[in-house]
Amino acid sequence: MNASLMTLEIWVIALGIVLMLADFFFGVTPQRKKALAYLGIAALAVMLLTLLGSDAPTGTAFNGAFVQDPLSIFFKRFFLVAAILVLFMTSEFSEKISTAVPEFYSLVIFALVGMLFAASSNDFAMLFVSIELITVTFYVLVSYQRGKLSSLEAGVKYLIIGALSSAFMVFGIALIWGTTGQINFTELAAVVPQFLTNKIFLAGVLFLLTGLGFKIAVVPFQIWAPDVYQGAPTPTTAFLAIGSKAAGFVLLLRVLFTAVPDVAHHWSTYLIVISGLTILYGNLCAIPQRNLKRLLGYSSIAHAGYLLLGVAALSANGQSAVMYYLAGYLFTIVAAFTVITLVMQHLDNEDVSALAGLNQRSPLLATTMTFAMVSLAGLPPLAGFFGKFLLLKAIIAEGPANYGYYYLAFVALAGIIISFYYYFGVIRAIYWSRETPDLSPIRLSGAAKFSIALCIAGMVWLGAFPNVVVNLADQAARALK
Amino acid sequence: MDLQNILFYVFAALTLGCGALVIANPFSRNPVTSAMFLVLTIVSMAGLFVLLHAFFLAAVQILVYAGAVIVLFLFVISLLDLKAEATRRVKLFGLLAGVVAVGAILTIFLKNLGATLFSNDSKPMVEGGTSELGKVLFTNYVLPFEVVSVLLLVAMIGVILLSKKKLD
Amino acid sequence: MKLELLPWLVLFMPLAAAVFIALFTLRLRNVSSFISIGAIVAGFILTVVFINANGWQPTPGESVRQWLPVDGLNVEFGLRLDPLSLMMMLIVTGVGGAIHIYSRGYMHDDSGMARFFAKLSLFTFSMLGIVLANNFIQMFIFWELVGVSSYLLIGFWFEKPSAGDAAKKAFIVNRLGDFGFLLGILMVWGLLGSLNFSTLQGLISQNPAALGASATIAGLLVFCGAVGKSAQFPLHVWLPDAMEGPTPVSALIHAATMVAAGVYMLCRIFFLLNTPALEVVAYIGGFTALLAAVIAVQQDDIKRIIAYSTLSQLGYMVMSVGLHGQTPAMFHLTTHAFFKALLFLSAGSVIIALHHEQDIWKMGALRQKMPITFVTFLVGGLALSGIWPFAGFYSKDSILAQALSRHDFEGYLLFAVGVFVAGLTTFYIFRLFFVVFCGKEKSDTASHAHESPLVMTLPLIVLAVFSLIGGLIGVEGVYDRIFLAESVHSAGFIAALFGPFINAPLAASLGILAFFIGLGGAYALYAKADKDPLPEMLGGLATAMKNKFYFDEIYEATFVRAHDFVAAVADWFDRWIVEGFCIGLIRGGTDLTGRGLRFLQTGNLQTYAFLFVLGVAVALYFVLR
Amino acid sequence: MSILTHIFLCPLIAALVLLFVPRNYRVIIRFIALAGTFASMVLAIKMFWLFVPGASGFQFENRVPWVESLGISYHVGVDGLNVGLILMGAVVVFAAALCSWEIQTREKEFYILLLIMSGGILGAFASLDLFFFYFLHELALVPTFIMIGVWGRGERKNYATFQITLYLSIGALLALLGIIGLYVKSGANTFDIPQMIAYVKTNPMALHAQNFVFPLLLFGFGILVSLWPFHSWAPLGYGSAPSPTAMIHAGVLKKFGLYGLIRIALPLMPQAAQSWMSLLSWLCLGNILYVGWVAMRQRDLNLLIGNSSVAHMGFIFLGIASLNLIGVTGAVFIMVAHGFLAALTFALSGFIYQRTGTLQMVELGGLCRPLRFIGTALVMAAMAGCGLPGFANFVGEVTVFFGAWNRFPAVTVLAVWGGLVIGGIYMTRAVRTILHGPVPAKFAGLEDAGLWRKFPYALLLAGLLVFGFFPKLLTNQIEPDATKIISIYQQVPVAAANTGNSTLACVPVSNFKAAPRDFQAASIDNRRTAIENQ
Amino acid sequence: MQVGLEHYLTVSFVLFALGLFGVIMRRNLLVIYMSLEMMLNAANLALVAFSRFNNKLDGQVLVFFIITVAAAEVSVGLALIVALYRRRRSAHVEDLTSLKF
Repeated sequence: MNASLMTLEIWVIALGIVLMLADFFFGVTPQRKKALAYLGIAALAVMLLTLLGSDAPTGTAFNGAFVQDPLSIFFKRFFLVAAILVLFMTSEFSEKISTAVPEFYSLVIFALVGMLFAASSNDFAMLFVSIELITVTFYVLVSYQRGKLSSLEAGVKYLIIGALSSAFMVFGIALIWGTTGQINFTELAAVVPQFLTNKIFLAGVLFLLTGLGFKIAVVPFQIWAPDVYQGAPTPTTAFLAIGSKAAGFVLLLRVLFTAVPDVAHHWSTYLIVISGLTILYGNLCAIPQRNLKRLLGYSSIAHAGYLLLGVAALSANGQSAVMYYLAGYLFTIVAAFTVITLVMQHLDNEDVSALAGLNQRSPLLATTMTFAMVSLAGLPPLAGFFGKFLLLKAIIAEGPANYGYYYLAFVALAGIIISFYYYFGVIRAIYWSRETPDLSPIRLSGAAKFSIALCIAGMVWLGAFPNVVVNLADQAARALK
Repeated sequence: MDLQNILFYVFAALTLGCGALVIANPFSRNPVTSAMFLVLTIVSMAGLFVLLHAFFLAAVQILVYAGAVIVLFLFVISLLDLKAEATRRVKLFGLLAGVVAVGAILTIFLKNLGATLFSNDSKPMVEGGTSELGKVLFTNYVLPFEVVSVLLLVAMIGVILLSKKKLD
Repeated sequence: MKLELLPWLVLFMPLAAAVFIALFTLRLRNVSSFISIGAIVAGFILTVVFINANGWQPTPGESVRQWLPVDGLNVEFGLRLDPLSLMMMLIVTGVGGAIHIYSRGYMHDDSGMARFFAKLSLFTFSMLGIVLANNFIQMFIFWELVGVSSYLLIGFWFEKPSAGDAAKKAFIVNRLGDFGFLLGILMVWGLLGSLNFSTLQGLISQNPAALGASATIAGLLVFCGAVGKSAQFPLHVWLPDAMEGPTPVSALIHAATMVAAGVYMLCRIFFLLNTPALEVVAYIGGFTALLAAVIAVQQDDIKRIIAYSTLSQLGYMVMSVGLHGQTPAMFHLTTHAFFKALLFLSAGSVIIALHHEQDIWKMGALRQKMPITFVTFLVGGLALSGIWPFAGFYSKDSILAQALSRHDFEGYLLFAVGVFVAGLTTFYIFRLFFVVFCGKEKSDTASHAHESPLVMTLPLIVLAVFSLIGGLIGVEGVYDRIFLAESVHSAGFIAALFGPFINAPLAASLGILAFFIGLGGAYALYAKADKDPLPEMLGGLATAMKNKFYFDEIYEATFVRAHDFVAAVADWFDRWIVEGFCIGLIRGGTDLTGRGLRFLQTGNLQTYAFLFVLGVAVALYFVLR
Repeated sequence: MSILTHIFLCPLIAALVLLFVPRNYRVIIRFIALAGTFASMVLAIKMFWLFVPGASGFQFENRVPWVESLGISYHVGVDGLNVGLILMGAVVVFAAALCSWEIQTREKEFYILLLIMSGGILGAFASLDLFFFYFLHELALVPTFIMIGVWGRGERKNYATFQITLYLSIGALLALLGIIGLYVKSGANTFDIPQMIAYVKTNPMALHAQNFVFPLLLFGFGILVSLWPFHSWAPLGYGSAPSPTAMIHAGVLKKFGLYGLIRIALPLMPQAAQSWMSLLSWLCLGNILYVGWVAMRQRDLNLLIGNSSVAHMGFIFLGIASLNLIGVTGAVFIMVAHGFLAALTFALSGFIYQRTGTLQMVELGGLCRPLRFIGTALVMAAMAGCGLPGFANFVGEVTVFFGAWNRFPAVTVLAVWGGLVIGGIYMTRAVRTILHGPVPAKFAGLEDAGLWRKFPYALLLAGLLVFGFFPKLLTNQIEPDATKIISIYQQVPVAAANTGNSTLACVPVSNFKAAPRDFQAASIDNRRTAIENQ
Repeated sequence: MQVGLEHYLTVSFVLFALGLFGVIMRRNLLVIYMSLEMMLNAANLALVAFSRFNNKLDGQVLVFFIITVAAAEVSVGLALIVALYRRRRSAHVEDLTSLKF
């Protein structure tokens, strides 16, 4: 047993507890609460640099239940960066929560713990508990603004649909384990070929994927996403859109390609169809959307669809594309939500029109939002472009095996084009909307500027010099085999 | 037919019957009734657990579910005073759609269950006693166990935060 | 200086002048005019020097630069120097020079004189380019350039809507001809793989069937270019309208040079035309001659009458080419350049004197007031009518003789047409003459007219002299050198003077007879007339003639209307089907789908759960099927 | 770093500098933008000057690996195909920067976008790596949309923005699919174009792969170039765009698709190209004839110019479709020529709009009188537009006609009709209504362009005239490299392309459609020399 | 007839379906939540049955986790419902439709 592989997780749990307890000793002034967030950020940054440096150890622990390989390291770095950025956002958002801010920080950290374990989990028990840790934390995070009905409503919706999917997932795990008798992914893979005709086993896999599909919001399990994105506090939405989704993806990758690779190949057509439907649904529904967060909710469905392209490709290239895309998506979506947080600090609705005149109120925010939208739309030179490029490449490479991939590529294309419409709508609202109700300049704290700069840098760096991340993702994808 | 089999059918019937009454009680739509039938369901399921030699889990089932979870439910029900809302009509279309969807899943599943052969050659040996379970739990499953502890912590924080009466 | 450079210099000096004026001296009227005149006069002198040094070498000398070499398409920029082109150069620079000088007087009061001379020089350059071209593409290039410079010159007074319209019309109609021309060129190139005239000629003479079955089509397509540029039926409609330009332009372009380019081109590429094609050419020429002459009889605008006469004379030339008579055609082209320029310039002198009055029925009795113009016009008229011993007589006679010499139906028919048109020509030109110069003043402006200045009359006199002797100075011989390599007769002056009567007595005598009939008719009807007596005599026919047989209207109703109609359909299709329907449908469909799909998101948890379960059910169905 | 890198980095660096200039320093902003574009123009001219026609391989090459695992590298270089395009692009870009004086609002943003657009497209033309090729084009494309949306004019501005965005995005994405398909299917495992071509020479792409990728590229690029029937964005977009944007887009950016077809599609997928070209030849008639007719109906000058620019694309497509050296050379030639021309016309219409406030042709008239220089320039532009000799367009069009004649005679006939007659009609009509006729009283006092303002027009005209008078300057550079591309078609197995069966048997040259002509030409050459010897 | 795995699984799945039906049909959040608990229990039953017939204890351990997690989830969920009720005075799904479309 090699428990030292878990150093990071232990430190993060400790950090969560410290943040929670710090409330008692730190006092309650808003500045101090912010300072707490910065403490957490600093701690996470230190962990990111020391524990997940280039020579992070790999191996397995707990009878193979916990695995530390390039894939999990990639995702752990990813989650840490996401948590850092979300904490920045949270610290800006804290005025809107007004109560129990340190607990919010610590809940973010605990959700991060769940994600870190998810990245490393290699059996169904770990999968279940880590996913539940994430989900339960998010129940609380989503309904955190108790004063707002929408936050509570979103919480309840997330709760019920989440529990429903958990039930399916649990049942699925039961069926898989019951038919095969294997609980460890690696061991399961060895016996899967015998069970390819076992309908009960297949139903189990399907139910399991249902649970994961809920996390990453793919059709037909996408329905909660817009409501919850809209109602939840903005930092939660961001974390949901990036962290929770990524956790879903890392587990999906593990399950599909480590645990049941044969089933995955068996089901390539279904994956194709689902991916296509998700892309279309997200993009089509977003067209008439005026609420910014809801819009991003729909767009996150669409992006889940794009990401599924890489999964559906069933190739190492596709998996690495998924990871690269997620990395780009991280900076992009966090940038967008950070802007929303900052702009809508004193507004109750999140209508697109609230962005009117943003370029005069704060050129930096306007630029950031533009960058985010351009990157989401997948235009050069930002991260989104190269990500989509890689995904499409992965898809087309598989074309000869299954012509469905070609159709899927066209569907993805249609989706991308539709998405231009609403992303440009946002840009248009910023730069040339008719009504400019409020032109007061927006003041940005240094931390906000820093996090925005980080996001922009991330987008540009990934877009202009994708080499590093692509190599890491390739390495990670190889670990799946 | 031996006693075990008879008991299985009894418990199964009880489980399912009470389960059905939880969700669709023709006489009462009161959540309290549902909760009470849920207790019955869970208790009769504990009976099934015993038939499967999962003694510890049967106990846990009754303790945790009937003893804690359902009590929590009842507590909340009485806290919320939900009587007034208990009698809303079900829309026919909704009913139909629900029946179709669930029925479809059920049929497909049962059909395939019937078609699947489980190899039953080895005699069931496993005994779900406390010590056996504990051994496995604290050797192979210590990590999820620890993670669950974090989860419980989170749940605790969450409950406190959500149910605090004042938004300070 | 190397002799070879001289023609290049002649060619490019006008271009240089045009560019220089456009860039630097647009505000300096006199300087500009001197530059332009200097360029063309120098060109004339250099041409003469070159001919003196080089002689009339019948073998074509070429001076070639590579211009556009791509694979099998090797376009050269070369000068072909044979008697044909050298003679044309003399005409262009000589007659053109006279007209340039005349323009200084004519345009004296116009504010755009510098601009005018720039355009004139550009035109000269283009025309020389056609003349000197040694290959099809080069000729086509200058062909187009001539078209555009004519466009610019016709539209010189662009603020007059009619001028703008006329320019546009000329350009488009010319383009129609060019369309055929270019296709012809493509076809010839496609079949023979070369564009160079000498190479092509060599190929064809080596193997007359080289063009194969498409020989006739190719020839006729190339002929289309001539139809456009030389304003042959059915593309003749632009020329009368082109009289909207200043009179020197009419003289230079629409009498002496540009319109002659078609004929020149036909002679240049004569080897491409096979018998069926030539037949068509001949008939078109004959018909144009007839049609234009008939129309000219009922025109009232002094310049339009002369324009129609130009058409008619061009018809003669084309007909002559069609009858295998390149020498007569070129001969007539040469003399025509003299007397038609003379006629136009004299008319211009009249117009200037009457302050831009062009209606002949508002003139009259100008004989006393403008004696020089009177004389020169008379000379021009006589030359046009083709009375011995004026230049026109010799050239026209040689055409008629050519027709007769064919001894077939075609020849006789066209001969008859020629003689009849000769009579008509005399009739309408003397109708004009009598109405304008004789009789009594028919308006106030006419009574206050006075003679033009020397700068205008001097060119008139020079041209008049040439109109008189043009038939006798051996022009024909020069042309014969290239067209009939073997017999180069150098007859004496007297022999030349009476040559036609000896060589083709029938043609000469019938021609003279036609002249007198025409003259008599004109005198009887118009010598004292105040208004036109013909409409009463001819009725509807006169109206039709006056309205140019409704060609403009027909074109309006067919070509223009058809194009506009197709354009309207295309536009409609573009607006409603491509843009409206297809795009609208896709866009609207997407939008509607989006809006519709959104309603799945009812906000009701129950619906959500149901959809979730439904999704599982469907997935389960497919997976476990 | 090669001079090419400098050429396209100059504007981008200027854009970066502009980011940090306060927005009210208008003069400085303009100056920086002009300096950036001017520098790149000077460098481009220098490059054109130093370029050695027919040298083997690429010149001014520079290669830096970027993403090794995918075989993407930053690779720039020029050969005869793009050297003229880069020169033209740099000149047009500078002219557009000069013409940007008409922009009065949010100048800083405008210049930044303009510079990004400029740098992007110049870089795209210089790129020899498929990825960068596409990437830089997209980089240039996006600002177009924003510029039309923000600084556009007319009441249909929003619709135009919408349409142009969607169309061009669709086109670009289809092309992207094609490019990815190319990478994946060629098996060369590199995005490097020369390497791909070399690889494909020995390992031709499978036929089904070609037939999947080629139409993607054809229609993807086709949409970018407004191939009929995907053209309706162009007139509308240009009609609404601010003139510098229209100049760069119509002049330079639009050539990308055509360049892509020649650079990528033709050499890599010869069989598919063979089978798709006859369709293309008919589609290009849609551009030449149909759009020409549409142009005849336009009442708005910009729409007319836009439509005519679409119509001109047809000639280029025809040249490409003819798949022989003459046609392709002509196509490249028109690409350069049309760049100058489109930029010139849009600049002029922008000037007229600026001065008169309208582009409705009925409201204008007689402008040659008050606007002498502009009027003259517009007449020249119109003449160049209807293919008049002396301007570069003529050379290109005639070359294309010659190239296409043997392969598609019927199409060529109609194309000549479209070029000579229909083009002539709408161009002279426009000149007649706008420049000729009496001057409306309100326009009598308009002020002509001053010396400085004249400069961009003169520059563009000079471009047109220089290449119109001395086409050899360009054809000598194009031809050797076009030969390299076309040479594949001399020995290409036609089999499946025509007959539909997938045997890749090598059919002898004589079966190739264009071959009889070449054969004939050769024999004619022999005869010609025989004659000359006599 | 010997009661085998199939029987248990059938019971388990019918129970699961019942829970599912409850989630879809019932409007009261609490009852929906109870139905969800029933579904989890169905999974538990399946696991225990498999555990018995597979001769492995892992299934039972999983059940243990599931029960724990379910308890935690229930507590959070009920707290959430209570908080909602305090704001909205309702625990019915029809009243939770402010976020839609």
